[in-house]
Amino acid sequence: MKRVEAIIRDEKLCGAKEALKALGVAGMTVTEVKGHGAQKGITEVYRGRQYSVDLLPKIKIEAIVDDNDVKKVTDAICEVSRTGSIGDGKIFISGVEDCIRIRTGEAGAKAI
Amino acid sequence: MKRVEAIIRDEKLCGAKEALKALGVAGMTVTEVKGHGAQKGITEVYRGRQYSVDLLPKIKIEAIVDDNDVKKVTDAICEVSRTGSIGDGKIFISGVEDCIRIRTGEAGAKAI
Amino acid sequence: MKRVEAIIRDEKLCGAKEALKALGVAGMTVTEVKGHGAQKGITEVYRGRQYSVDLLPKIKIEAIVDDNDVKKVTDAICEVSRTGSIGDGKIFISGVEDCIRIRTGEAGAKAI
Amino acid sequence: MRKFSYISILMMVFMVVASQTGWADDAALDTGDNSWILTSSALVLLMTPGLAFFYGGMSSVKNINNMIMMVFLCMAIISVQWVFWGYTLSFGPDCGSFVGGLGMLGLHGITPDSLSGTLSEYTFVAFQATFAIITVGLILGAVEGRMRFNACMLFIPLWATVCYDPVCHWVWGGGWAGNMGILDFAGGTVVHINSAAAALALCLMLGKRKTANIRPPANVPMIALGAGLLWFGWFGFNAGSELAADGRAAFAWVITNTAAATAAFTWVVVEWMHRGKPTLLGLASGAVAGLVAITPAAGFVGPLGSVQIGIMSGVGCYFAAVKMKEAIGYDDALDVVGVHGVGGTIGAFATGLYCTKFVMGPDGVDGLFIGWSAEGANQLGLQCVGFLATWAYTFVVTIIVCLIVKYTTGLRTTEAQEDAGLDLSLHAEAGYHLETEPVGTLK
Amino acid sequence: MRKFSYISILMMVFMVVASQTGWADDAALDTGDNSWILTSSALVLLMTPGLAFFYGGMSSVKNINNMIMMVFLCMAIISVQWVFWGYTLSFGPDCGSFVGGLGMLGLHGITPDSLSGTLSEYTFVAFQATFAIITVGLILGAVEGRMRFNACMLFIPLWATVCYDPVCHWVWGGGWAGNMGILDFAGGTVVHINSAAAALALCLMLGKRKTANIRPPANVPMIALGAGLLWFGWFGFNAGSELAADGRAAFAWVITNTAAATAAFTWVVVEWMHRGKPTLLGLASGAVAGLVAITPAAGFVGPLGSVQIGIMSGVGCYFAAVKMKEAIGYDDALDVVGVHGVGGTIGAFATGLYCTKFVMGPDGVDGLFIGWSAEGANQLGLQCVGFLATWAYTFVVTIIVCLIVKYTTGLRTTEAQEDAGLDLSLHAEAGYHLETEPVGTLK
Amino acid sequence: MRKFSYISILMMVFMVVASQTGWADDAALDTGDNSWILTSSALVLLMTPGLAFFYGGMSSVKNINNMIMMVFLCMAIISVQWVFWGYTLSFGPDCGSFVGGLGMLGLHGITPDSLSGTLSEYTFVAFQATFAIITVGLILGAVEGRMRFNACMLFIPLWATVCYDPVCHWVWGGGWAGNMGILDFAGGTVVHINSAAAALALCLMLGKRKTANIRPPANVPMIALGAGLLWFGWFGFNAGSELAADGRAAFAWVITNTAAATAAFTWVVVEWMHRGKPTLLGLASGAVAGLVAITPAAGFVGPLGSVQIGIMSGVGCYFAAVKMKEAIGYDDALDVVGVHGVGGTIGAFATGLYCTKFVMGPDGVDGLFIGWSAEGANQLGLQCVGFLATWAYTFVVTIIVCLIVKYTTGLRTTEAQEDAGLDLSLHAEAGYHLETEPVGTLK
Ligand SMILES: Nc1ncnc2c1ncn2[C@@H]1O[C@H](COP(=O)(O)OP(=O)(O)O)[C@@H](O)[C@H]1O
Ligand SMILES: Nc1ncnc2c1ncn2[C@@H]1O[C@H](COP(=O)(O)OP(=O)(O)O)[C@@H](O)[C@H]1O
Ligand SMILES: Nc1ncnc2c1ncn2[C@@H]1O[C@H](COP(=O)(O)OP(=O)(O)O)[C@@H](O)[C@H]1O
Repeated sequence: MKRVEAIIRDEKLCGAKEALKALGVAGMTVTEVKGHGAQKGITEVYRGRQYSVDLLPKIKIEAIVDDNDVKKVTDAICEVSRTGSIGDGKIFISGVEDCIRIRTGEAGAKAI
Repeated sequence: MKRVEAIIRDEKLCGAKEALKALGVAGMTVTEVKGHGAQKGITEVYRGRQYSVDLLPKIKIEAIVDDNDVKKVTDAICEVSRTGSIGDGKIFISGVEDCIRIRTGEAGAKAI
Repeated sequence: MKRVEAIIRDEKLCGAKEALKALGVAGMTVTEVKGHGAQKGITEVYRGRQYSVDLLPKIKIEAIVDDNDVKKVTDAICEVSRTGSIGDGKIFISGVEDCIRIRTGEAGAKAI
Repeated sequence: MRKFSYISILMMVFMVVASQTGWADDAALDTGDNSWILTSSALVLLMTPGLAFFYGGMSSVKNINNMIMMVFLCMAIISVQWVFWGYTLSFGPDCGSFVGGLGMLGLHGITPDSLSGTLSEYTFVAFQATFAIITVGLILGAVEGRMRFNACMLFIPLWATVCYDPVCHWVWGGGWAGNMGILDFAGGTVVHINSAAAALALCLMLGKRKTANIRPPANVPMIALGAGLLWFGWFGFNAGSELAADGRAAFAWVITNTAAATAAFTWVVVEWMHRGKPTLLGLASGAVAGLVAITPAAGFVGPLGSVQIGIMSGVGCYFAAVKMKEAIGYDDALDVVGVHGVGGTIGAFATGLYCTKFVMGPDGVDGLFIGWSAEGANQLGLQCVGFLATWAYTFVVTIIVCLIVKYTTGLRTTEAQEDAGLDLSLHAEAGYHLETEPVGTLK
Repeated sequence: MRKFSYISILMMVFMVVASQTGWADDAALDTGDNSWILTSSALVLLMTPGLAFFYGGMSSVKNINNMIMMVFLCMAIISVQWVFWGYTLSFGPDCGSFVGGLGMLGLHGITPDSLSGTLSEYTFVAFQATFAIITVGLILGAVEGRMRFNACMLFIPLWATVCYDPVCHWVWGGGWAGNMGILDFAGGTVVHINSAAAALALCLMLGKRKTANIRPPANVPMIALGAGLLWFGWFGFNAGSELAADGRAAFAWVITNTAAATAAFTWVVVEWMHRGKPTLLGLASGAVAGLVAITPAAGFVGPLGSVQIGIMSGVGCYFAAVKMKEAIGYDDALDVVGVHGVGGTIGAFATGLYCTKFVMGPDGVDGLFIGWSAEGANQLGLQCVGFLATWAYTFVVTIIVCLIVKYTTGLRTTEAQEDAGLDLSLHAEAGYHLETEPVGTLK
Repeated sequence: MRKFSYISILMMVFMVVASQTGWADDAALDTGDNSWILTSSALVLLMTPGLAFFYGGMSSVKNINNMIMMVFLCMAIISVQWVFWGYTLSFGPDCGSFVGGLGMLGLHGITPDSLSGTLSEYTFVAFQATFAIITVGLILGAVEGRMRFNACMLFIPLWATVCYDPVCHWVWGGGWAGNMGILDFAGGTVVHINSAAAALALCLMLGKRKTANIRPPANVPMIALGAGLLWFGWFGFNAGSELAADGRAAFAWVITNTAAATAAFTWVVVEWMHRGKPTLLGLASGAVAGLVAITPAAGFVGPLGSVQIGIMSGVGCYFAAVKMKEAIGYDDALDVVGVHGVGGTIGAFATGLYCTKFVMGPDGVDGLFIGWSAEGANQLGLQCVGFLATWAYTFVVTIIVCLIVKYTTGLRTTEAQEDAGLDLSLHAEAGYHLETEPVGTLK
């Protein structure tokens, strides 16, 4: 079981969500985050003072998937989320030891 | 050391928090997330247009606990968060290698 | 590759961000979370009713870094985030298996 | 020519006096008075949105639209009810001192030229409509998060018809209360006690919310917005109730402002002493409490009286909202009983203490604390009769209205709806979408 | 002395009548009337911020400042345009029944003592300025999230000059429409149809938004705030349009309120039946639809007429906003065409159906449904001429204005700006910073 | 009977004139005038909540309740202070040209029949109370996020008593400034310079905020709401200051609106050129700057003068807020000095440049740029005396007031409180709870 954690642009959420659904990955958890990377921030202006925002709004999608789904999931996310300019985001993959479905108490792969 | 990450219904937060406290697990971190799973979304209506929200508000509780506390923690969360209908959420367990308490600089199990 | 996850006080975000930048760790993801630990909550008052908030606003910084950067990153965060009073927060370290840069499709260490 | 010039001068004097006061020619419209009451009507109408924000800001974020919408619904329903039968039930030819007759159904017989004193009668219709609207709106603060919306749609016109219209007639329309000499300048009894008695009955019939659904106010600045608009509109309410742009209207303006300010300050101080912190919600609540309490008294008491009424209402309503509710155990969500019921009763009572001929003129009454005379004691007795009758009548009749609604549409929402929040479950409409990314799809 | 006293009495009567009505002395300022219209001017001015919140609340959160700012910009630009040349183009000496002459450029020749009826002419200037401002503001609801800000700065004064000022002159300034007897009490044609025709042209010229940029309303309580302020201000709009504080002004007040309430209620019911849920946005939209539709009719129709106009506009505007837009396929973001165009047209038409001598006096007209006479049919025809001419003229002229703007500053923002949201991309200013931790550095 | 009819006609003319103008009978209340000033009083009162939102929206989200509450607190305190001793200190019988006597403590001796010109004296009391309230409120924009709340409770009545009341007396109450002929139509000196001088002193005494606690505005739409309510209320402020519903009031209405609009537009353009982006905060700030600058001049200058004052204040206040503050280095959080101080000074000065007999009548003065005469130069000198005296007096006296407060309650909050935000640390009350899940437990 792996955790696929993708940090993508705000506006790519819909696309990524649909792509995952298309792959049959129904379960996902989405968080509003702020990110900082190679991408330059933006500057806001308030009464002549400049407010440099270097943490930009991003979306984090977490999906816990079977080990052999990882590749197709990351590929799908990459495809829909890529614009080619800086700020497209990253995907991190890490291990998950177990999963429990609260409703039924089932554990392991069938609970994903 | 394990990370127990439970995604539960909004309204179950209080109960889960109390349950964890009762077990002596004081430390926890809570995030507002939006989730998608087997649960059907809701539909909002604005001037006759339908807005289908398929990412529903959920609460993520993360608690880093000792390896041998995992079972009782997950059991407790399951118990208080279960309603029996779709959307109850999931618990994911993964490994954590180290923990540092910023205030004191202590590391390892005693820092949890 | 390791995930360094620091839960710190709201007001320490700026300092931590600068410290990480100074170390050359450009990439980081920040989430607003609510935390509960040894720290006592605060009490709000509304028309004579007391509202005890025991989940306090905290900031979670996640940075995926090279294995040999972990020490200096955690040290830096500890240093700028420490006030010495309860509520300073914690740092958790866990393993990450892979990382993909969406823009280029690169994977592994060079994608961090 | 002596005689002639003598008469001329007399005439001149008479003319000027007449044209200024309208005394010689009672039946003429005074554009100044009419202008002020048209303005006042608009001000009082704005109080209803103000109330919606005052209540909405105090609601849980998942019920905020529902709360605002229920209050706005009163504007939509009562404005029409008033034109069709509300006005005539309130101000039509008296039937047994209890209710107005049906002679002016649909505003029948009122032309653009009809007068009511120095006002156009339509000005009077407009002004009074806004009072009927807000009275019903006030009730709905008690029901946050658990009343069915169709129940609300039925309750509003029903209650206005069987409670507001008669009580309004009693006091202002030629009914028994006004005839007995009970004083209610701008609606302490008609508006505030009336709505609070109904709120008490309604929240008892609805039952309590689950503790988990009792939440801190979603939006405190919105409460302040509501309080600001209420304070502003209340000048129309109280100074407009003089129905003329004269010195007494100005007097009522000052008295109203003084009482509101005193009560706001008092609430903050009491809260500070009692809970250790002064709050903006407290300041806003105190201002409203003071405005409520001065309502029946605004044209009858002097500046010092108004300060004392302000202090009494600040202290009284604070403890009513904070302690009495808990002690008795009804779930009046936003403290309609505590603020409007207790405040209105304090005001009605205190009118009998502080009313004074200094303001009311020689035909008026000196209240108990002013004249220390039988006249004052008598007036105080009358005041008690007035508010006790209203509390009793409205409480009982509202119970009946609630029963009717209960067996027609049902009163209370399901537990699932309450947990999910009424905004989504009843209206499919969240209050805010302040996140920048879309979480759904628009079709 | 018989004769003498006889004359004296006659004189006395004359005096009193004269001083009360201003009949004997037409050229005098009536402080009551002037007071009401000064107040009304302030009320109508407040409608523009009200509109900004009504529109702003409906916008996506990333365009909320831009939307509010565009509407506020109309206050900043038109207030000055009006003083310099707008007033004279609208109300200056007639040129060919089409536009006013330039005799009062910069308000030349108007002194603080100049009168307009019983008002100061400056009161009239002020009152009319507020109408010009809001008309332009109304248009901008159609362009959410995709219009360049400098285009807006050019469009506003240009459009006001070539569309608002002439159409205002046609109807109220001595132009052909008023002379023909077309009835428009407070601006159904001048304000609402005019702005809706422009909105249609402008949104066709701008093109559609990307679906991903069409978002649910950012802030529904803010919509309610806007609707509340609009309802409040509309009393100045409609009852103020009588230009006196008389009975007909009061009548218009009541009629306006009744229609707004009826339409609000109707929209809620229709939405409930059609979509299964009643919404606050619907209630607010219905209220505005009713206010729009009653605008041309407020001083001409009776209470029953106003209820019927309320129902017609509630149903009509609902389906126009929900169905017609989709069917035809223009992207009028916040339904200016659906609410103001359709509502204004319904109102202009219905004025010909329901206008009545009961309100208008013996020189008035009984509408088709009142008198069932040729006079009524004729009036209905006139009404159609009025609104068709306005739709056609304004649509065409606005297309030309858009072309001029397009080739000067450009009309539409880039796709990147639209995706990022206009608040950040055009104004470098986010609507909200409600998070407690700072995410950036202030320099 | 010739003679008789001759006299009759003369009499008739006299009567009508008399009844219309009140000339023959100075001591009568004019309901039209009274209506307008009652309305204006309500409008000006609403400016204080408006100001609270203007300031609140600009604050950091963790201080938003505190900021709103401090401004509302002025309503609660000054309304009462005014009735007890403020009014008499300002408008009581003159003592040495410096302050009013104590003859009207507690409004002693003012009856509902007392007149002030054609107004009820209570109307005048009400109107002036609202000016005193907002002046104190204005100061508090400078202290965001660092003033103790009990300090605020002490500062407000103290400052009003030793600064507002005397300066008000100087200019309007029969004091030296008014007697010398210094012109201040609606309070450029009394209100704006007065509050700005106090704000400067107070923020110097308080010291600067930590950089980390300087945050972008929490809620820009709320700023727009505040600006909208201020603009609306300002018609009461300026056009009401004529104290009659006459042509000059209408004139002041138009002049006020024009200057506000011009300055709003100017600020946007200047900001665009200077920073590359026009902002809504800028538009709102510009409008307020223009309203401030036109305040002393509204009843004295013509339309062209008002446009020029608008431009001067738009440019001047922009650079004062953006550059001067930084250059000098005081931490005036929300730019009270930049907007009200500089704007008020520009307005007071420009009144000497642009005032004109065209508006003021034959007894008036032609300003320097109008008449290019010694009279104008002299007036300009007088204007400078007026604002310099106010800046100096108020700055010094406010320092003393601050010292008194400092050694009584303390002025500044602790660093921990500032970091946590004053809403939670002083009031135990967060501005918003917009999250749907509860994070705590209500007891
Ligand atoms: N090492 C990292 N650890 C955690 N988050 C990261 C890391 N690197 C990047 N991110 C996240 O990915 C987002 C995009 O990264 P960025 O470097 O701007 O773009 P790109 O991947 O195109 O170079 C950042 O805003 C941040 O949220
Ligand atoms: N594979 C997954 N990865 C990440 N989050 C998941 C996954 N599956 C479920 N979730 C989270 O759990 C929540 C509840 O899941 P859902 O399938 O709706 O209910 P149930 O567990 O009762 O079948 C979802 O809203 C989502 O946030
Ligand atoms: N075991 C844990 N699991 C997850 N988060 C934790 C844990 N312990 C502490 N935290 C997080 O760290 C924050 C600070 O912890 P706290 O115990 O209050 O302070 P300190 O580390 O100074 O003792 C908490 O608010 C919580 O968000």
